[in-house]
Amino acid sequence: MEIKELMQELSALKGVSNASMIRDNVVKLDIDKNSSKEFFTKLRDDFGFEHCSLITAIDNQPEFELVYHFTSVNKSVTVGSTDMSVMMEAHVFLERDTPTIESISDLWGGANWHEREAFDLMGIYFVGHPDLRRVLLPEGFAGHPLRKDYVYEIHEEEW
Amino acid sequence: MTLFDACRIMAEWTVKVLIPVFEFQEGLFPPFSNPAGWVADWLATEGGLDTMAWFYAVNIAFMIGMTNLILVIHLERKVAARIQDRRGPMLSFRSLRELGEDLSGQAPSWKFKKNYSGIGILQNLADGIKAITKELIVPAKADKFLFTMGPIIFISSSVFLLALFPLSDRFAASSAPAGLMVIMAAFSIAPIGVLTSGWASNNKYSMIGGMRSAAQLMSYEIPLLLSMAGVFLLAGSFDPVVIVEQQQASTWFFGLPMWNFIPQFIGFAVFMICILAEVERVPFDLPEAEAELVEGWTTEYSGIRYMLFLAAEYIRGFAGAAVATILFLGGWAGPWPVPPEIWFLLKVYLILLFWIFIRWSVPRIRTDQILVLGWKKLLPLSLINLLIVIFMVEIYPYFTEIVNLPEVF
Amino acid sequence: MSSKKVRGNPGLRRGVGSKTTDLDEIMEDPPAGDWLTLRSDQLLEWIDNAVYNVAETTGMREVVNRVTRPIFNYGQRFSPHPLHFGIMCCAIEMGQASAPDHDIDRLGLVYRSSPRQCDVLIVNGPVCEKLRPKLKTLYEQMPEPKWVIAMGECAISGGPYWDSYSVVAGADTFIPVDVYIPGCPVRPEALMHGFLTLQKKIREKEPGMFLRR
Amino acid sequence: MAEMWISMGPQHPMTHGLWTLKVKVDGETITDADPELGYLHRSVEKMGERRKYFMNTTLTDRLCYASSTTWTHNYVLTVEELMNVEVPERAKYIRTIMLELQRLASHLMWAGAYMPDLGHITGALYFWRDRELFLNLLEVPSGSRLLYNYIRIGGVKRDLPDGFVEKTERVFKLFEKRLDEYADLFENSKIFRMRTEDVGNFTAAQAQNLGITGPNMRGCGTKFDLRKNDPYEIYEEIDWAIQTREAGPGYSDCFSRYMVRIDEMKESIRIIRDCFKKMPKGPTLASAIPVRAQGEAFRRTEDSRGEALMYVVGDGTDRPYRWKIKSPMFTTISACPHYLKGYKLADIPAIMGSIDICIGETDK
Repeated sequence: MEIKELMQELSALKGVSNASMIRDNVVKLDIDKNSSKEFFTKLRDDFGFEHCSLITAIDNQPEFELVYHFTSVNKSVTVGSTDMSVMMEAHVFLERDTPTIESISDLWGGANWHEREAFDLMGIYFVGHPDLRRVLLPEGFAGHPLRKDYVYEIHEEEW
Repeated sequence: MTLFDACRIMAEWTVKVLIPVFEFQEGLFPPFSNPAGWVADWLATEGGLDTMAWFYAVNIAFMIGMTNLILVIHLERKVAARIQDRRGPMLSFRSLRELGEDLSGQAPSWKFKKNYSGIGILQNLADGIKAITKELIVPAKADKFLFTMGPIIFISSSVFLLALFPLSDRFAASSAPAGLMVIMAAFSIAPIGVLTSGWASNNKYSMIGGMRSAAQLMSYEIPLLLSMAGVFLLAGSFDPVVIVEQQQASTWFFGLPMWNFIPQFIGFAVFMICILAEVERVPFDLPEAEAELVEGWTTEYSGIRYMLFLAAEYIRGFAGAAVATILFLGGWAGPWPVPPEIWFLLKVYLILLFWIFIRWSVPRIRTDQILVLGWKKLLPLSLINLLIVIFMVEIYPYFTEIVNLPEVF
Repeated sequence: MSSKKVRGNPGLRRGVGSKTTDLDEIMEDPPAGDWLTLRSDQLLEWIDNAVYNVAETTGMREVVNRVTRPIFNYGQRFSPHPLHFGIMCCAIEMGQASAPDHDIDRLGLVYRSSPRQCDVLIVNGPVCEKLRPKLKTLYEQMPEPKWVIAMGECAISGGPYWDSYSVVAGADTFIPVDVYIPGCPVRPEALMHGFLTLQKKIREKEPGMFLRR
Repeated sequence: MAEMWISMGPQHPMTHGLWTLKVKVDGETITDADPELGYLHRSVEKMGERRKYFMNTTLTDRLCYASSTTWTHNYVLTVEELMNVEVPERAKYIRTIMLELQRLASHLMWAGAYMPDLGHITGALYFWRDRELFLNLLEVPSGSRLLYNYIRIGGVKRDLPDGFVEKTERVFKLFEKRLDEYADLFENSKIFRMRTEDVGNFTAAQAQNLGITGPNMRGCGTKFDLRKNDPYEIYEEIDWAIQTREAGPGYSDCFSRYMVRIDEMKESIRIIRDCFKKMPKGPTLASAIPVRAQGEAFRRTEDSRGEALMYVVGDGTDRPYRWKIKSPMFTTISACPHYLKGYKLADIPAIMGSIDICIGETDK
């Protein structure tokens, strides 16, 4: 499948908007929060994105933004005649009061700890995650430090 | 003159000095309930003299063993360093001057470069002294009695080995008719100590290390003893002196002595592998496999207990090499100008050097693999070796009588 | 008596006055009710106390210490066995120091994996909040006498992570540090110099180890 | 023996860093595993939000202690994309040379750390002896042994000094000779093969799904290397090939992962030699480098351990609004129950060593 076709087919899916190509091999799009799981299942099964590269949580004040990066390792999607592997960047926006989204750790095993990390540092709740614990910070740590409203004590002056 | 005769003469001299001392002590106190007089009487008898002589002999053996221990550890560290393109410990004798300064209260001098430009044999001394000063920790949940007993069993059974093997036919603390059997018996006490200390530490690593050690040592006892059985069969004795004499007596081409490693090459190979496993060195050092079990069954031991564990392991290595020398390499036999004791030690050190090379050039093998090797490969091989020896000793001579075959063996 | 208690006397080790001058406290008999259940370790402790006190009052301790201290000190300073424990960048340099180019084994260093068999704890990186209790445990598991080397800026003060929410501002906030080696990362040569400095410190500062108390 | 949990770490010779592996063993067989991270969480991402763009190279250098240049490079590449900075041609070549030298040093670090896991301390010291050669090489242009801070936004700090090419060539000649020697000591050694072959297997499909990338994935025979598949710097113009190995059809074991890295070292030497041949003359730092940035950008590079990805969001000020680091080891460690189950306790070091753990990048 050519990357242009991929973009067209993806943008026809439910809940997808603003599909664009930000580089030769990267498709960027926004997804509606409610249809995200459906979209991701299709993405894995039908379009051959076997690898979940990264899940980033951003505190956009007030809402949260989740950025998913997926990679097609086996090159079922091609970029012309080059050897490039295609990436997909999906943005999901969550409200500050209810930062919940369906977990994709059953689709990609590698997403498991990315979701745990997003929960740990940003406080995003992933529904259906098998083991949503803190991963980097000790148990009993108060707050989610990567949020912009997290205050902590710095014991020296800033230069 | 044997070592025992020399010790006997020394004992006679000592007794001459000791008896008046005891009698003087007896005179100080009322004669009843004072054992000094009885001791004096007993020392004058043959039994007392013999006991005294034994005391000396064992002490000499112990001192020789301990000197060798320091040399072996030093050899290990230095040879390992050379294999690894390093220099190894370099603590020089000049560092003793610092000790002198401290003792005499002079102002300290700082010459680091000179302290570290020697051969490094004092490093073992420093390690030993430090181990004495360290705190002895007993973990709170450990079984205190067994935690203390484990090292005692392991170390005493290892040090016991030193008294058992002869350096030559004239230089033996003990030359029992069943000498090698006693040595092997002493060798096989150690797993109990290992298992005890591993279990008593209340530490999972220690316990797994102890279990591994027990499994490994037990499974390697059998091929080890079977490979030794060939030698015993050939010599018709357990006595080291007889075994070495037999090896000297049987000749090969040009009248060269046929040491046992030539006819029983399979047995020699099996024995070398098994004894390597028995003294727990790489590639068979699973019980203290550092990568997964931290320090194995010695994990919870600190200070001098740990140092003695380490020392006892080297003593076992030394004793294992000595047994291999007696059984297969002709013991103390060698050309004349060099005394037999030196020949014996040379052969032992050759084997130790070989082990050190192995230790620093191969990886460690796995638990299941070591057991597979022991039971499936070494056991049949040792049995084959035994069959060959039985053929040599019993069947071939029988046929030579009937059909006049040439006498080869 | 719980054996988890650190046996050595830290006051004595640091050369800060001795707590053991009080006669009654030392020579106190085991409690009367315990006579029947007297255990050997209690007895040994009692004997220890008694002998120590006698040696202290008669001045014997000074005499024996005068002789034993240099000998014990010799062993202690020439045979520092560090813990095989790496935190961050400096741990790589610690490993590189034992490589043939620098060969820290010349100084008699042997890395031991079990804290029970170590003398020196090298803190070679930032100590995070999650690690702090574990590091403290490691320090407490080591037998006396023991020393700590803070290797690199992170272990000295937090270093580049001074404004982090999870990095502790230096290892000396929770364990006593003997030698600081600056550098980010510390070069192997600097680590060697740190060990020689520790040697110097042991020779000058370490009191003797007369009797286990 | 009953089942029990054994906790390894944070201080354990197996861990190569600060993490805890809890394994459930039945006798000596592993039935379950639970890795735990966070002992080295320094909050680099949060600290990065307080620092200016060019200051953050200090932090990225310290992300992975075994392979610091690759991470700085990844960050710099991302920020350059965000700021639209054009890097001079010569700087690209120098960057590639530094990256490959760093990859060699990192793989040697790994190989050195892997050998004691198998009980082979001499191997460790041999590899570390050779790593010293490459550290010296890296020290020549950058002035530091471990953390170089050499790659800057817009190029590199300074040009390569005179004689660098000849020095590098001398080192390569020595190192290639030694690698051939080591083949007898390691990959042709019976015991080494016994310990590493058919241990810690996972298939290519498993690796892709679980997020295992880099040499570990190429050990399964998957031809995927971001230097080729998402080219950056001048990897397109250089003559080189992706190195893959496989233990069987589509799966890897410790030995194939070991061999991939050895092959990659040889390939890195080839890349650097080619770079020296094709390197043009010119400036090494872009003339105008902006301070502020707006928008978002991400780049992925082939780190020594796998796919490294950084995602930077700028809000128009001189400091990043959000800076996210993707560490390849993070997901690889998370997958460890999958490739530990069923093996022996003694295999844990052999398996965990073979995937090349670096906790500095993992815990961030």
